[in-house]
Amino acid sequence: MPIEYYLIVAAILFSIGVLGVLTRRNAIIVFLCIELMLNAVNLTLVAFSNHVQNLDGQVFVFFVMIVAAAEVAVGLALIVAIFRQKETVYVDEINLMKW
Amino acid sequence: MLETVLFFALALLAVTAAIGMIVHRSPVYSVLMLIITLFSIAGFYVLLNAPFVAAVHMIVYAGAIIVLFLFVVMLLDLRHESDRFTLTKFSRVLAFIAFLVFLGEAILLVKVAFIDGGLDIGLGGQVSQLGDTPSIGKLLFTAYLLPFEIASVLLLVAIIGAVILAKQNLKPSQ
Amino acid sequence: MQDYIWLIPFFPLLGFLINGLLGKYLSEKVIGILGSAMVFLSFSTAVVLFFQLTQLDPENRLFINTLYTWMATGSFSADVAFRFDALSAVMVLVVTGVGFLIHVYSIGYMHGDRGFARFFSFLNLFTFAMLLLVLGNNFLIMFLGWEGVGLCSYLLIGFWYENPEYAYAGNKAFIVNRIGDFGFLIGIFMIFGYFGSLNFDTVLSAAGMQPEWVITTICLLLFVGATGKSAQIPLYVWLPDAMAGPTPVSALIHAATMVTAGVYMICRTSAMYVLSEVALSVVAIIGLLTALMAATIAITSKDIKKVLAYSTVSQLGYMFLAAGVGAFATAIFHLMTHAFFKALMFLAAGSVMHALSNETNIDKMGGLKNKIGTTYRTFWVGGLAISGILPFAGFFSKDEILWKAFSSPFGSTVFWAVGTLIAGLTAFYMWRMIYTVFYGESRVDKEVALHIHESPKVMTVPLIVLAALSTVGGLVNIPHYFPMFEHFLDPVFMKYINPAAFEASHGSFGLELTFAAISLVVAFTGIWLAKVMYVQRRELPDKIASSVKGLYTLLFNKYYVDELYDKIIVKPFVKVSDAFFYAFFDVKIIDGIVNGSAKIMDSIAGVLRRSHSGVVQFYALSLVVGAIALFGYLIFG
Amino acid sequence: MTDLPLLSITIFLPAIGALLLLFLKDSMEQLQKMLALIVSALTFIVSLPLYFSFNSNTAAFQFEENYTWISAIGANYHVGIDGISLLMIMLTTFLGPLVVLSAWNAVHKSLKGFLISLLVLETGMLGVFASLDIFLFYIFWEAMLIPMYFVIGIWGGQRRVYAAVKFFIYTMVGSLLMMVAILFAYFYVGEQTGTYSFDYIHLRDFLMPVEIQKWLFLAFGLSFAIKVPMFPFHTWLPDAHVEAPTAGSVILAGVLLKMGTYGFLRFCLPMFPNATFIFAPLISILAVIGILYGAWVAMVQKDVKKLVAYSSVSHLGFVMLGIFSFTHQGMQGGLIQMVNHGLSTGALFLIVGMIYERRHTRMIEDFGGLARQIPIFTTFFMIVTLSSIGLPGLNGFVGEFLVLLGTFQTNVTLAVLATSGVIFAAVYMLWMFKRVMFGPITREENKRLTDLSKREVAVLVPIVVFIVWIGVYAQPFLGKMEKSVDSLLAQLKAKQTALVQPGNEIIGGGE
Repeated sequence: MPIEYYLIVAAILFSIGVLGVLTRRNAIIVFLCIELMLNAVNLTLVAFSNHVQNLDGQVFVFFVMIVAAAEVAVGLALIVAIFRQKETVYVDEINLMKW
Repeated sequence: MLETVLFFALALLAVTAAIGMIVHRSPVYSVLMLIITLFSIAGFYVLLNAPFVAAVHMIVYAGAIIVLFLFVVMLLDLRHESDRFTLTKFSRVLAFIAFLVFLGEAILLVKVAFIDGGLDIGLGGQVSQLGDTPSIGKLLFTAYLLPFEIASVLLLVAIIGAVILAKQNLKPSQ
Repeated sequence: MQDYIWLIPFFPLLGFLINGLLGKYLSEKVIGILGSAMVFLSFSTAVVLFFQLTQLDPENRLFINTLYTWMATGSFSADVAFRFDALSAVMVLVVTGVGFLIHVYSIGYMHGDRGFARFFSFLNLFTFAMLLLVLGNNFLIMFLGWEGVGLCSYLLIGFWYENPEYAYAGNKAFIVNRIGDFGFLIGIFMIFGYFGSLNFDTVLSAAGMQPEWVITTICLLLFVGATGKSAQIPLYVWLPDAMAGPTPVSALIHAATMVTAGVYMICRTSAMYVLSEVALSVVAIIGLLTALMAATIAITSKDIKKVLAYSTVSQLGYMFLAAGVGAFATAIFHLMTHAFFKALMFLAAGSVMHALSNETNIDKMGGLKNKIGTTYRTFWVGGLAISGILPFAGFFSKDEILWKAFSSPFGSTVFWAVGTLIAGLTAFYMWRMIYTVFYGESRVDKEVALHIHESPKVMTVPLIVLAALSTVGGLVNIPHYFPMFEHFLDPVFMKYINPAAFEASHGSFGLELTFAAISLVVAFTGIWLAKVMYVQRRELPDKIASSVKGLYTLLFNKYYVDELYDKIIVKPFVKVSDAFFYAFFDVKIIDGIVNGSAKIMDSIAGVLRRSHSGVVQFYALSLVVGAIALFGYLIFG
Repeated sequence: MTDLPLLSITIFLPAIGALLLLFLKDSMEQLQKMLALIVSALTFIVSLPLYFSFNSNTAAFQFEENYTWISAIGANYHVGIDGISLLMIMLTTFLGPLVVLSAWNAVHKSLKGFLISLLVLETGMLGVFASLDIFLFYIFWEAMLIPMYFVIGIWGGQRRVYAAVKFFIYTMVGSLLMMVAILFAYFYVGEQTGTYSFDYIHLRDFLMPVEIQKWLFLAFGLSFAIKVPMFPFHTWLPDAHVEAPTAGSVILAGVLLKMGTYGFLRFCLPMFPNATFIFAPLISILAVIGILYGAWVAMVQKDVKKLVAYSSVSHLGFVMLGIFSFTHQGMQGGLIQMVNHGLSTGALFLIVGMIYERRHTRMIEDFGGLARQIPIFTTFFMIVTLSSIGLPGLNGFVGEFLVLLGTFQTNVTLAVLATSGVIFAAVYMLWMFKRVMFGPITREENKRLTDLSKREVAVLVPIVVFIVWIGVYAQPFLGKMEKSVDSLLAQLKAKQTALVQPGNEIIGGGE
């Protein structure tokens, strides 16, 4: 299968992820979309690794996963902490940083 | 031939699941949709001769991260969200435009693939180098040893961070 | 004895420093004696030098004494140097002689005044500055003295500074003088520009080589300075207001010495003036006009000192007329005689005011003839002298001017005719004042009349001496028989002028006698008219005044000149610079730009600040937009 | 005696003094004041041999010290003085102790900071006048800004922050332009001659083509014009002066304003001679406008300090006119006028400061009839006013006379207009003097005014001595600068003809 198809699918998934991040109010859903975007990137990595016949791409996917895992851990902890204090998870109500 | 059929099926599945995830009203269903997408991506990995990555992917993502999400969703028992999209109409329109632009790029890639005869950046080496476990393992512990160690430190930090955040006894501010 | 000239100005300077610094600790007597002694010392040095000067033969009667270089840059160098020749000898003797008498007089007049020490130190400073002016060997030292006397007149006019009008008068004097000095300064620059040096000998000897227009402009510029200092049209407005100062000041500065500085300057640079017809005629005409105008105003003036002030302006006009027709020696002669009798009359007026506890309005005086006898008699002598009655000084000097105005090549019959008319007017307004003050019934109000007393000895003695000088002064220069004064002065003037310029003076000796007779007759008619109007038939002046109502009010308000200047120059100037320059230009335009740019910066920042709305999506969106832009550039760039 | 690095000691002694001040506790105010006074007096004493053993018949730089500093870019610590900068340095060290003395009990808020700023300011100023390396010059030029900003900003009047910021930005904009010009010159000359160095003589002797000279002249000129201040760039001066404390105003008027004119003399004229001749008419016209405009606006001021500030604009207009007349008399007149202005306006600010300390107001109508109340004060005020009017016999006249004499030879109309400035000077100063000193006492507070204390008299007497000395015997000062001005003029003439030769190729290394 020519690599472009994989890239197209990855691009579509990525766009959907972006759309989700920009429109959804619930922080968790935003988090999910970010995960989706990360996976789309992983897909392109592996696609290229296969196309170029070099394993580095796949190794890199590992590291992306590690980072994703760390990010989810801390992110969700944050969301929980915010929820415990402000009773809400909706992103546009958490705007303490307004000028 | 089987491979292309399988590819299109997985592709279709992944995209619909992704759309379902961002559209669905209840967060639990969104998480489930995401799991389906992850399955399809794992499928792609296998198609791309990367069985080890597919395996690790399923374990780490589907197994750990999504479970964590489910756990948090259950913990905060978020029910139906009334208005799931952001308030300002203005940002929704902008978001949609952003989506279209990204699609534009995808289409562009299609143009490159079909009309200009594909990306010829790669060196068409032999297929033998399969993404099997020993070759990736060897690579991990030789060329990428340093990043590997740093990754472990990163995970440790993340764990500590999460613990501290959770421990704060924050009183709800009225 | 040549290098002791610097002693003459040094003594008054010493007097100024001692009285100025230690004045508080000295008693009035000591201050008075010290001040007068200093002037007397410089007078005696001047006399000694004068006699040594006369030993030399007329051609090279000149002492020069250079102290040090004041400043030297490139080709320009000016050093502090004094020059003692016939002209400056006469001036120094007049300044120190009359000055000494006035110093003695002021001991009595200023008795009991809080600023006694300050008054005497300023008087000495004035004498020092005047001597510098007169003794200077280059234009710069003369200018130094020139502004120095301007400063002292400012200090002394505004001496009683508690009264705002007096302080205003002081300011007015200094600023009007400064306008005159502006012209003088530009003249000095031109002189240096074209002659390369400022000292008199080099400049005056090289005067012939310069083109006509250069000489004329320089002379006119210097004349602007002279009008400022010697109160001629258009810059005479400050002199009448200068009467705000104490009377000895008016006597010394505004009658005898400072105001004559202009005449001295023109005589000193006579070599240049003779070369330019235009300049001489301008000097003569302005002198004549000023004399006429001042005489007319003096007729209607009610204040005793103002009358004398306008009379001074008028007499100065005479001197400028004399200089304008090339009779420089006669101008100086009149200057000397005028110093005598005008100082006498001011001091006499001072003792009248002293007697009437400072009353200056002549309508509130009268019948003082026998109450203050000596003052009356000396005033009487002064009146005769100024009207030009035979034996007295005024006759010889004024008559000589009228004769020269007619006979000199630069003069004309018109000058003579108008001059004689003015002589008549002078006699009339002077005797009008004498009769109103000393004759008729006393209009002095009651409590003032109680303690009318004759002034103390220390005031009357100078009056008597001056009266003597006014009578004897004229004999120094009787035309044809004993013109000793002119012979003494002529070498100074003839040194650089070729005598050819003066052959054309016409007119026989007989004509001269007839003119003298005519001027005598005119003077007597003036006195007789005054006697008729102000002694016998008192109602006449009011009747005449009412008949020529318009003219009278015009004269009474001094041709509205002061108000005119104020409205045309001063008021609009202040308003323009306040409204336009400061409020509008400086604050609005320049500050506007500066503050404006600050405001723009502030408003731009305001807009940007709103972008931090705190909504996470917005940040994400800007992130995405950035990414898209980057891709767009990469793909299409 | 010359082995001792005299010049560097004079420059850095105040800075060392500032350092010592740091060790004193805030409570020991008396000790701090004494130390500051001793240090500034010492600087003056150390600078005296600079004046007396200055050999005035050579135009070369004397007391030169040249150590490599940053060899990489060719910037070295190169200081030296000649006729032009000598008087400026003496003026700075002379005013130093007087300023400290004048702020004796005027400043109570963190006195130590104030004294340190004054001393650092003095070092900055001395550095600017003595440095012969443009990089070093620029550093001192900027270093001088900061303490002045603090002096106005912290110890000033009500609107001090606005004034301080305005002062800082005005000067900063100028000096940034100058920075660009310095760098451009550095690289251009370096590239042409091969040696990259900031040394003043190296840059000065290289003759740039007229086009480049024009731009560099404008850049340097703008920065100096703001400092002078020339006509359109002067609005910072009244605010800075009104809001600055007395000591600040004295230093600002006394020395800081001379930085601009000194800059023109040291950098603009010798380095860009052809551009100077091209821009001279424009600058002379601006100078004359400055003279007349400054005088007219001063006439209508309600606040004494603002009046004196605008009079400074007028006086420095004379200096600029003199410098750009390119005649011996004009230039030397300009230089002497710089010193005179420092003395007379410095003294004026001291005097205004003294009545401000007693009455805490600067408005003219709050005064009136003070002459009877405080006679000693009146005599000092009278002498200084007359000196600033330019009365012959006092220092103002010598400067103004020479400037006008020089300008008359090059441009008659401008000289005549400038001479009329002499009248306006008399008008606004005497009018102010009358309203403040003469007339009856209108206000109650004026009745209880105390006359000058011993300290205040001690501050004013030395200035008055110099005012009279320069007025009566100006030759020693003129003699000191004679040779340097001659050589500057000769250079200007030589370079102008050098470049105008046909072919207009760049003739490197003029005389």
